Amino acid sequence: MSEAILEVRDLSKHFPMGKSGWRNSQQTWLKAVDGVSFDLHRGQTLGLVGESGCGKSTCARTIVGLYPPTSGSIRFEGNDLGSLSARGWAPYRRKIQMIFQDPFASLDPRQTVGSILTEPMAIHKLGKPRERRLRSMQLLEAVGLNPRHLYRYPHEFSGGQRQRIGIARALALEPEVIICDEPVSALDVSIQAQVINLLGELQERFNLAYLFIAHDLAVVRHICQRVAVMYLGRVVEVADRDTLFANPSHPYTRSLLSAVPDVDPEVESVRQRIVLRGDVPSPLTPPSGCTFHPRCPEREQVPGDRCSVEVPLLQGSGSGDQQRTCHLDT
Amino acid sequence: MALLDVNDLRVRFETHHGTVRAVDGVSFSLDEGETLGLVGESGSGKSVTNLGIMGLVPSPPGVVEAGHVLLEGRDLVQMSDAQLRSVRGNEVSMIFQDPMTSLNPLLTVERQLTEVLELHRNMTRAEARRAAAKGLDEVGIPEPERRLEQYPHELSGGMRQRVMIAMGLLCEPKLLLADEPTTALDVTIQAQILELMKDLQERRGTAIILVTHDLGVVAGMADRVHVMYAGRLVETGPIGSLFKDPRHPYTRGLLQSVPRLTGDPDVPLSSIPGQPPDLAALPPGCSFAPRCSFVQPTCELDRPDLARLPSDEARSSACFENENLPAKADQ
Amino acid sequence: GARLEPADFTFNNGTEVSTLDPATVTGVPEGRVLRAIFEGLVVKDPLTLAPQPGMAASWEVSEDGLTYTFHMREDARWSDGHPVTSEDFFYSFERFLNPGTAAYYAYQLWYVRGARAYTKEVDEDGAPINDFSTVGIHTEGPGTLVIELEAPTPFFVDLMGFYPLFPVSRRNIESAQELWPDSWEIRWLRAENIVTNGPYRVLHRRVNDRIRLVKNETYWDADNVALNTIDVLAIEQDATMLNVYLTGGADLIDRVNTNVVREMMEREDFTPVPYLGTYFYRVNTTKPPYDDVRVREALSLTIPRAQIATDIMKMGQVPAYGLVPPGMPGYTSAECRKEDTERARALLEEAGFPGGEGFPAIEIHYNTSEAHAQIAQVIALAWQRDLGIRAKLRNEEWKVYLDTQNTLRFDVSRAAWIGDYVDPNTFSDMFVTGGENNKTGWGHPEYDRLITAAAATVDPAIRLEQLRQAEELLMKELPILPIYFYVTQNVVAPRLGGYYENIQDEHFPKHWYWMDDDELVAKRAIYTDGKSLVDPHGPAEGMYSPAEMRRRAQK
Amino acid sequence: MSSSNAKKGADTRWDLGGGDMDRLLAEAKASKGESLWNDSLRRLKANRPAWWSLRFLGLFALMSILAPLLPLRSPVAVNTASGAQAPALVWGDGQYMADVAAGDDITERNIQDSYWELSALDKTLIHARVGIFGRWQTGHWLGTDHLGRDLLSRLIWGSRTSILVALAATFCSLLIGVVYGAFSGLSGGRVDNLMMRVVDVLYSIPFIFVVIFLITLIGDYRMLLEEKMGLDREKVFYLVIGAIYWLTMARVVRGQVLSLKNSEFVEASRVLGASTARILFQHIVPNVLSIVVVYLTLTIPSVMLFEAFLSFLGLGIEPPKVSWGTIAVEATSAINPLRLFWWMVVFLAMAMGSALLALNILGDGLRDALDPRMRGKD
Amino acid sequence: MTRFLLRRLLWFAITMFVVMSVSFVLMRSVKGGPFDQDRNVEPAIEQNLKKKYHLDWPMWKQFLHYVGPLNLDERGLFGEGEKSGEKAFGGVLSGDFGPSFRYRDYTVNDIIGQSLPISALLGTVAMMWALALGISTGIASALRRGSGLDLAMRLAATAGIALPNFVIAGFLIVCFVFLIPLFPVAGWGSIRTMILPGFCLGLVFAAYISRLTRTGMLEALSQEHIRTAHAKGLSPGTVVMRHALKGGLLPVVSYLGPATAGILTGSLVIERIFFIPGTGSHFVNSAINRDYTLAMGVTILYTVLVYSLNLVVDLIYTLLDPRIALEDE
Ligand SMILES: Nc1ncnc2c1ncn2[C@@H]1O[C@H](COP(=O)(O)OP(=O)(O)OP(=O)(O)O)[C@@H](O)[C@H]1O
Ligand SMILES: Nc1ncnc2c1ncn2[C@@H]1O[C@H](COP(=O)(O)OP(=O)(O)OP(=O)(O)O)[C@@H](O)[C@H]1O
Ligand SMILES: [Mg+2]
Ligand SMILES: [Mg+2]
Repeated sequence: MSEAILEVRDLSKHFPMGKSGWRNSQQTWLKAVDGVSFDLHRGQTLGLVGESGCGKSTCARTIVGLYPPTSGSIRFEGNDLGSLSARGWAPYRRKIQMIFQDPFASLDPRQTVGSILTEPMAIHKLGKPRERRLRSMQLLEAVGLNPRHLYRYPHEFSGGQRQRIGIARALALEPEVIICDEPVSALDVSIQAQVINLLGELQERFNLAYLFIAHDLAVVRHICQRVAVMYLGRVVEVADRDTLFANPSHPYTRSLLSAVPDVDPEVESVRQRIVLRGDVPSPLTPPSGCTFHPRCPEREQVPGDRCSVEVPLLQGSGSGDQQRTCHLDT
Repeated sequence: MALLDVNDLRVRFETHHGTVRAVDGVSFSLDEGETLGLVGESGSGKSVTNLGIMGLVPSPPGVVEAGHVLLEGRDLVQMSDAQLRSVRGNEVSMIFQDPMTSLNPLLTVERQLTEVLELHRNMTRAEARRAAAKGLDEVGIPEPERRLEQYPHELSGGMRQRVMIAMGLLCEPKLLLADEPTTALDVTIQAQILELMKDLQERRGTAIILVTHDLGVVAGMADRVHVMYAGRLVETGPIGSLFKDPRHPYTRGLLQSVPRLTGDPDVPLSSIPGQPPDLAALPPGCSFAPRCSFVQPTCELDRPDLARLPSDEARSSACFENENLPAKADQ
Repeated sequence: GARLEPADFTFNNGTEVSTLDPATVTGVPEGRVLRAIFEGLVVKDPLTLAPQPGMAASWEVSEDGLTYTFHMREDARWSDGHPVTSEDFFYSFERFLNPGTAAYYAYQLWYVRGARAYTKEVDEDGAPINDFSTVGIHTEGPGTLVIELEAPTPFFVDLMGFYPLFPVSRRNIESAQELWPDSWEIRWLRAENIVTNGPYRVLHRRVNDRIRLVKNETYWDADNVALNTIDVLAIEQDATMLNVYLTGGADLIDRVNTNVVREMMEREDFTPVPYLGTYFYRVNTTKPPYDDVRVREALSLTIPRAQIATDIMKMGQVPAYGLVPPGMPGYTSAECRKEDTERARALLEEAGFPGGEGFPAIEIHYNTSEAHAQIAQVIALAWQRDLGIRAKLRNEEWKVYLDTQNTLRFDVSRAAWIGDYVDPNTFSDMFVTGGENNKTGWGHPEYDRLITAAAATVDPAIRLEQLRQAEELLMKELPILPIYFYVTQNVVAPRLGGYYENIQDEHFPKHWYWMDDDELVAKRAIYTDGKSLVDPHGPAEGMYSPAEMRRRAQK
Repeated sequence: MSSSNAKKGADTRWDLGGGDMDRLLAEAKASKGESLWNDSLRRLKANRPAWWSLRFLGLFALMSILAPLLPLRSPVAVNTASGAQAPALVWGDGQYMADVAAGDDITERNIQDSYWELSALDKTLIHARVGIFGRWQTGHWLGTDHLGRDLLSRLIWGSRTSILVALAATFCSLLIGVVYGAFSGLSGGRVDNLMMRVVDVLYSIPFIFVVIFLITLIGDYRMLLEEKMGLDREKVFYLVIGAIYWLTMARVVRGQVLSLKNSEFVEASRVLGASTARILFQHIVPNVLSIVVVYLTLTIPSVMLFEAFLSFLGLGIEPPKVSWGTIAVEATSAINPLRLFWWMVVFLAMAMGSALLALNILGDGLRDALDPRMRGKD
Repeated sequence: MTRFLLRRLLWFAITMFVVMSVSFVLMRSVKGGPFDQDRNVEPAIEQNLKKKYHLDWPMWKQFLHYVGPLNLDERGLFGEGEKSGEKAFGGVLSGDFGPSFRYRDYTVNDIIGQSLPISALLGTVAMMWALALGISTGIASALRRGSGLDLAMRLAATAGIALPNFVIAGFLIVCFVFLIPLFPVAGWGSIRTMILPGFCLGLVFAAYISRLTRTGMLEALSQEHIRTAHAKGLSPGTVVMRHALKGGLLPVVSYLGPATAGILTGSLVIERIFFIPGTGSHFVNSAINRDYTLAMGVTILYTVLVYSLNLVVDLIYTLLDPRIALEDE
């Protein structure tokens, strides 16, 4: 396996919560990301899945420097990004890009698609204006949009179309690492396939690394080589794609996989789901011990109240470099 | 009589770049307790169709050109504003696609949830609050009481989406228009919410129009599927047969693009070649023709109408080559 | 506070008074109030302004005109009931002259022997070096006040009716000093504390609003005071005071905007009379080319005085060709040359500026006021047209304008002077060399000589002739360019009786009363001059003093 | 990656396969390319009322710039004998300049007498006017003021000052206010805090001191200022107004920036590596521009009022120069119960009202034009 | 919250100090003094006056004396210490603003104490009416965008902003005092005296508020969540009042701070025309009269007003917009 281009170690991001300060004066912290570690290798896609609100986007935003990390390190080619100033970041901007989750908010309503796409090139002084324009037309085509739409404004596009503009923007700089925050969830499947293929193709040709956040496990399975599963701000399982899908070792992963719907109505009607009990806990008051324990269907198999007391560590389990945080015996 | 009867709905947008025919003659009907999956290209007019039913097409630039939307025989397009208001949110409710901007950032979740109940169910504030908390609980939001006091920006994207869903379900409407209700959610929550919608449907006989890109969800939820392309319905039919044997080339392409847990991950996903059409400058013939692998000369001259399939009365498709398409298995 | 009932009579004072302490007042508005609440040794006749007995029942002047002896009125009382004695005047004059009081008008008593030195000579802390016994003021028992002068001063008795020389109550001040050691200077003047000796006392005050006066029952002549309450308003805006007057909110207002004069002149309640004031331009004689008398005369010769008086001021102002306004008994003003454009051009050419060629742009300074601006524009146009001089207008904010005048940083500056008393001297002595109010840089030994000589002259005829010669010199030299003489601008409710327009525009609330309808009709029959009748204000049955009521009852 | 593509498509490493450059080029030509500005202009044109307002204002500006060219009476020619005259439909007379200047010719001197110091351009225009209209001048179409000066002429000449004042305030608001506010909001933290406190201090110092101070100051150094630096009281006056009127704008802009800078599109731009300046001018400024325009349309009338207020206190423009403010002040006594000189107020009100309403509509139109989402709405 | 307030307080202190010193220096550098008069007096008398009020001191000493941390003068500003034997003037820090130079029978505290309640009442009347009129017309105009009603209201608003209020007041007086005698022409006291001045004073603000409301409402109504509200079947009224108004009024709220300070202090013209003994006239007159102490007093008052009103506005803002955090300041 190639070198790790991005190493994330013990990354935490806590948000202060005493915000509406004059109602409750006590400062509480929301641990959106709490000690997340993973490696991202050149030419590899790491999938990041997990339920909504578990901290995936926060993780992504911290990596690209939009939030200063509370603790932990983010190393890009060995250099710590977490401590960089805005100026220090400059050389890395071309190399690390991000596709934003929200296609509505992440496009400047007063810029045409053309200027949205030429902006990154202008920032990094790539090419002449005319070349930039041509390039942005190419980009539009690559993400399945009509190059004629160059002079339209974001609000004139449907959600999926906007998402693709966001993707094209991230591609414009030809980065080495792209943090993709649910880049295809708003797309219809054919476009989704197109984009996924494009991403895969680019990866192959230019040895890109993706951190790919998604809900759709089938998509994740298609594009990712490794998958990390998050739950309440922590990674509960990391494994190779095949291992994870064939042999999920964390109870949460298992339930997740069982919930994926299938297109075939017949398959779908007989699919067995592992239904999780209880409520999704709040990140403000996470459960003690293993944060998943109140909902864990397999908790009974762990003797005593170990699950509710002891925090399980991320450790190897089963085959290869599959790791999980669970007290269950393998 | 069908619960909802949409007849030749046409919506266009007058823009600087020309007239965008976002919905171009869509007709369908829906029975009580039925779920209709609406799928299709992004930008093909699914959301606008829903807005058209609700009478919420932004105007200007949007114009509802023609058509009838009959809810239990009453035409929503012709209704007075006051009548329409008693229908909206009560008999028909809508879950919007974008949770961030669809919630009012300045009001608490509680206020946004309870006002529907107060309006349509004549509940008191306290009752409404209890009902709202229950609603949040049902969509899987922990600590609903606490969340009620929060503002939208304090919730994660998924939670906001669930708040939107809870809002749509609170009044137990006869017809629920769900515009990509679970896109932002993870599969476990998605499953929970779909479960909830099914449950409601069983209890109340609610009819659902489910717009989604996740064909898996459609497979699990819908009784019938309508496929849209460039503002028109290109294929309709019961879920089972349509997914098994799609008769429109676009539907085919769509289904083939779906990534599956069981598929070979290393084979690139198949996708439909070419670009989606520009709605402001549609080609004269079949709008899918430029991308169609079965294209015939007539396709580029004439526009095929949605017609029943001779082979299956329950299905229709808008393709000249319907019957000539090779069986799916052959591909 | 509680709402006040409308007063019997309301007049507008034009601005808020700066203080009610007679010693430290300066302006005309203060005088109007002080005349109602205090009374000096003498009072003035409301019509002729001749001195009449006030707090002093009688007085004598020594042969040499240097010693004045005032005999106090027996029944004079302060509003707190205590008698007014010569002691009170002694105290008040001492306080007035004391440098620590910083009385603005202190120089008015400098005619008194030793007074000037007493005020001027101060030590480090600002306390007087001289003892007050060096000043020629002393009492001979509670009933007699003796004042010795430096030189004979024919108008000295008139001066005793001048409001800065009104007495204050020693008890009033001293008890305040005891009660409020750190704020007595303000406290003794509070409406609830101030003790007065005039026909009225102060009931209530609010800044920029009104002073409510009520009849002082302890006043010696209270029997002849008709109005029980008087409100003094502080309206500054011309339009507002007129509106208030027209709606009956005020019965007397002190000025009228020139822009409505045409309409006001038609009304019976507006009858301007000559007033002891002159409007003129100062010329900076220290600055070339204005140091050249020919230039000054050229300027004077081209001022369109008649146009200003009749078309701009419109109230019957008289074009002025001299400094001293008409109406000084026994005095005829010396006059400068009347308008003559030809001569003006010739003079200017003689001075080296043919057709205005080479003449620097002349700046006309004035302080903010519409009338000043209008006059300046007319004059500027005239100078431009007739002399070919470029004229610019310089409008300055009041205090800056004063500073500009004092420091002689102007070419030509608008000015005015109101006489303090009816004597040419109040105008003439302004222009002695280095006088504080000269402000032109002009000085002439002959002029100074004439003024000094007049001050030492006892014979009124000779004295007036000396003053006239001085004025003649002034009008030849023209350090000032006279423009017009003032008129009074009061608008008075027709029913008001006991009110007379006079040359000093001084009025005495003591004599005011409301006429009843009969008297009003009778008055109108004599005075209207074909003017239109207006709402007379006031009660139809009139309001008369107790004495008058008795008199009428007897009739 | 083909070499031809490398030449055409920027210095890119990736070949995205959208290869057919000629087709793209053709497409690029076919589609109408517009910047936000062009686009806004087009939208503005489409907005009928706004476009008419713009024309009206343009015409208005032209009229006041070309005031010397119009056959107006002299704005300073007094006729005290006649006093205030009501509007009369008298076509005009051939008296131009005769009522002010002594001589008959249109000499430098006479021009000066009929006006005040005029710029070379204005003088040329006056000569041109005499060339065109000869001695003909309009009658008192809008009546005269108390000194008998022609109101029409004063209104038109006065609009010059008012326009200048408005321009000064606009300029300062835009230049200082927007940049200052945006920079402050964008910097955040201590810098922001400090910058806003400076604004607070400036806010709290009563402007009247500043005005009086400056006016006396120039009184002292008048010679120096006027002769050496060409700064007369009027120019200083504009400076003062500018110095006072950027404060609100800075605050407003900062408030907007605070909420904008956390928006996702700004974050996206930051991730792209955009510098602060770029974010400021590319994203923030266009997004605050609409509110800026609205505030400008509020600032301009209040500046004109301020000028009137200063004239009211005698700190404004000096006669014989006119401004709408001085006309308003002179008209204060025009409204009184004794006699209504209605024309002195009504025409001024009409002029001010129509100009400002047009400005207002134009402002709204501009705001809409600058907002692509508003497309097509009203 | 407490920290926030403390920080604000600290900044307030700093700002106040800067404002005070700048105004002090500015004012005393301006030509002319409080006792300059039309007619000059002998220099000796002038000297006595200056001495009495310490105007002969160097400026720094006057400033320290004015602020009051040092009791520089055992005789006090009121002078005649030997007689009173006590310190008279405590300085601003002790809450004593000293005696007025122009209104010499009053202290600055007296003057402000007398006039501020009047201005506050007038200001409240004006503000209430400005808010009521401004907001309602603003909303109406936003809802009927482009209609004749909109145009009429904008015309009225423009007129309100553009026409100097002395002109408007003049017209109103002619109409409602002389032609139809409804109100007294001037003065202060009963409710009836407050209506016309309140109206005139509020007019400019009403016009501004109307304008801001219109803009804010248009912005708010174009938000996507408004569509959600319509989809709930809410009546247009509810949509506007509940969903759009709060957001639409945000610009108005931030305007209210300076506006309220302005309405309390900027009423000079209205006070003059309607003859109301309020605070507004002191702002300009004190400077013109070189009434140093009063001018400083009103400056301080103004700073306090601006500051506290802005604080209140900020607090209201956080109540209205939960996204804004107080700490952001
Ligand atoms: N700026 C913020 N301030 C406070 N809390 C925040 C902030 N951003 C996110 N959070 C909280 O952090 C947690 C994680 O949010 P995040 O957006 O990372 O979730 P996510 O995994 O991306 O969810 P989704 O799949 O729904 O997008 C949530 O509970 C959210 O409420
Ligand atoms: N306000 C508008 N102005 C102009 N065009 C619009 C507007 N709203 C929608 N459209 C156009 O109408 C078409 C249909 O849009 P719609 O939102 O219904 O798509 P959709 O099928 O919901 O797509 P997605 O799945 O991506 O949400 C799109 O091509 C879009 O560009
Ligand atoms: Mg997310
Ligand atoms: Mg959609």
